[in-house]
Amino acid sequence: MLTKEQIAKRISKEIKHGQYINLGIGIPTLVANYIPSKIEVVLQSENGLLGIGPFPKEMDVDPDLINAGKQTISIIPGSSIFDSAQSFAMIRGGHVDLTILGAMEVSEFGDIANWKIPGKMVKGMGGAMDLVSSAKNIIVAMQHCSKDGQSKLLPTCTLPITGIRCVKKIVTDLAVLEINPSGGFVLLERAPGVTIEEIKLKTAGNLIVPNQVLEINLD
Amino acid sequence: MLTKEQIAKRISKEIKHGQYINLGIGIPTLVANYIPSKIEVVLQSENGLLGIGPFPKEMDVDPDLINAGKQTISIIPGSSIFDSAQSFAMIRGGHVDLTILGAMEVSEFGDIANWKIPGKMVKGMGGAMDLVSSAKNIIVAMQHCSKDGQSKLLPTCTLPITGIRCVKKIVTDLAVLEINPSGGFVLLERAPGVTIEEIKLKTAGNLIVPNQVLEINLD
Amino acid sequence: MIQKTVKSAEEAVADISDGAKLMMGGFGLCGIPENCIQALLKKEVQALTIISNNAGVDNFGIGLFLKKRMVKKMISSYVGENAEFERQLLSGEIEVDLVPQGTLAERIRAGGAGIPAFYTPAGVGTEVAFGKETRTFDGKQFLLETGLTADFALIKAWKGDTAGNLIFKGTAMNFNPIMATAGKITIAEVEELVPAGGLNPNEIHTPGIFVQRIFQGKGYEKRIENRTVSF
Amino acid sequence: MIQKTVKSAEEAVADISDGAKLMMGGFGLCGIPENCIQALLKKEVQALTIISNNAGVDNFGIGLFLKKRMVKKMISSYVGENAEFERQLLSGEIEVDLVPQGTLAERIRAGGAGIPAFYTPAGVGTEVAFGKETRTFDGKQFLLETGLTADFALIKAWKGDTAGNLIFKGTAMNFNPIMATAGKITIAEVEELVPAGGLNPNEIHTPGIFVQRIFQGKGYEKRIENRTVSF
Repeated sequence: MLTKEQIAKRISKEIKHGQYINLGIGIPTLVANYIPSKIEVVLQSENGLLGIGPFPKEMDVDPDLINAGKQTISIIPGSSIFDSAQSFAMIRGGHVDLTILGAMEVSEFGDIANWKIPGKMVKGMGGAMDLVSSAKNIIVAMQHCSKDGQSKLLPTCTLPITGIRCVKKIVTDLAVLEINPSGGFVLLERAPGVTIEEIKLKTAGNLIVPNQVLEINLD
Repeated sequence: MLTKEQIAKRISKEIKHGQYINLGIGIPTLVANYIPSKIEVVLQSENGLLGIGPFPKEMDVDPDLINAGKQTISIIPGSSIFDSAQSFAMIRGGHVDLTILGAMEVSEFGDIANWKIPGKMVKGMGGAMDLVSSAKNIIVAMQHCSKDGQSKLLPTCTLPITGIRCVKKIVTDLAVLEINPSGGFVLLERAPGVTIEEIKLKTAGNLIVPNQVLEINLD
Repeated sequence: MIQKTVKSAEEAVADISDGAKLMMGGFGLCGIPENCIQALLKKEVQALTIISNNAGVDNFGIGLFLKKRMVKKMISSYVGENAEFERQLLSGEIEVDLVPQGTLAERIRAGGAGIPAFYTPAGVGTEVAFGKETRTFDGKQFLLETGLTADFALIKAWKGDTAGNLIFKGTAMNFNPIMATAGKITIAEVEELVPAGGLNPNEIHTPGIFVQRIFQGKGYEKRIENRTVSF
Repeated sequence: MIQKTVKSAEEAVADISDGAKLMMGGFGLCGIPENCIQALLKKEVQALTIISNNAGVDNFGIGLFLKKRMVKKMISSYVGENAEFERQLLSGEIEVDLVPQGTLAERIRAGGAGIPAFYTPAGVGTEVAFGKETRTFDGKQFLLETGLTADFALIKAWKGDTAGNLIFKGTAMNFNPIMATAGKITIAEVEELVPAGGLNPNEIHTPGIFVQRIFQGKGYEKRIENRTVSF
């Protein structure tokens, strides 16, 4: 089983030189820590920044510089500031190459639910609906099962959805999976110490198991 | 009969303190010369400037500072620069208070034609269609008749129109007229030395003559 | 140059009354109009409709309006971080219209730009699409969304001049410039107010035409929601 | 930071070929990409579709393309000041799509911003409305207009950095920033190219994400169409 940090590390291997990337709140934010320094990418924050840097030193904290998770941040040389309309013009216009975000549920057709639990949670969708309806490539980072043990990889989402047929890949604590265009979770890699049987058991949606399933490589 | 300069001067009296104004090419551009210094207004140029100043001294000419007529200009303190989308956002959004422009024809319902003569002239509408469809107040500056003596104030426009039911007031070399909301040119003022009879003769559209018609005051 | 200066936040908001529809700049607590918020709290106006990306936190920003029950309806994209809000919402004391953040931004820009409606892919196939026209362009589905305007837009900039021109700093920009365009009356508070001509025309983010009133704010707290540092 | 620098205009336009759809920044001759225009003239590409507010003058700017018969179609708002253009148009050698200037600007912005279509009042009741959907919002009529994109956007900025960030100067800004967002490949030429980090992030007009290639231009003529001076 992978820790949150290891999920982030595995996702970092999907990143290619020259990409503009939007990282969601939670595990996706951790991905930034594992991008190799020789790969140059630019992180977009939908509140109006291209070029997110590391968290600042205490003395450099600037309340006028935050990310979309409202965390204080620094900026890197070559960064730029813009308003919210311009920010989503970038996202909607397909200029952001990769979106990595968390989810409460993913369906075997790539639908995603991550913004609402009826009667319980009403925080809102923030920028997630814009991101998933527009991004060229969407990777979901999440636990394979919820805290009470229910699979989060489903035939269809039970929660109100954020977007339809948009997720391309999912990295969980148990596995790396790809959405099959005609439906189904294709098992690409399994976490060290996790059997295919366990993944089958914990995947409520249709799991497609190819002949070869590699172990996730975290080096 | 008024000269072009006198038409411009008469129109300048329509301008109120605090207005943002777009001046078209030709006579409208001359209006800027007659705005009293105690009345503060800001002139917008649709190529991306608020705060047009006088034409520059020879030594101050900057090819990167032109108005919509492609004339070199200066800018006044407090001016701002923006792109073409933002410029027409201002115009379309109703932020510009007054538009003054030239016309080839105006109909008695306030339709205006000023962008095309089929088979003869194909210069294009520039920003005129955006301006006339959005401005709160539109004043037309033009000669009462064309060079071959035809009235330019018509029952309906014969040329392809630029916008419908948008002109509020017309200042010509002969008269100041207002568009009656249910149709017709209301004669408000006549130029010095011009009789109501002459204006009637030279107005092809329905001319409404009130009991009192003042002489245009150019002081 | 047309002068837009008013003396104080109190003077700026004097004609905001019960039932007004307000846009308020800021993302979380970053770039919010702190002085106008204080002045409105003192006035205790009621039944406000507030268009703002977030709803502040329990004890700061718009959260203070919620505590005083000044808000009838929120139009926002994300309203977490606020227990009192969640309580009022679940109990039905407050209406909320949740709008995808990019759609919210674009609707505000459209409102200011005289665009009555536009198509966007965000929300297709979700609850957000209920009751909205769906239309296909080039094989992809989009929703029709309408422009938004407000009686007043309350925004916060870094620098401004007496002609109403504004410059923002860092991510405190966010929704402020677009809201400036969409208020029938736009009130800007700035950290530093200079005479017209004191700002470089090429560096201005919000041209003065969009701003009806401007004043120099004071005592900015700039609270931080998630202070996160590296060592 | 991702590096966008190319060595020259020739390298930047190397893959622009016959039949390409180009956006070209500038208003009249102000803020036009002079170096890219020269490089394309040398290549003598054919059958171009050009989206540009104007068509240059007889002997400068896009007018030079027209002289060499490189243009199949122009999409513009105003094409006066160009006798050769008028000749080609009246003789049917060139197609022209005349679009109201604000609609042209908004269509380009929409194309770059993933908005497939929007409603605008410009052109209602005129020839421009032929074949277009008309729709009433709040008692006023509007036309449906679609977003525009291009294979390449050729733009000119004042300063730029190696990450593709751009700053414009004066009214040479005009259509350049919006076209930057709407090119599949955007090529920016700048008067001064600095390393990434050399520009103030708050002063950047076009974020580097929109620019795929950038180079420092040379020998700018900056011709003036109507030199008008006061004494």
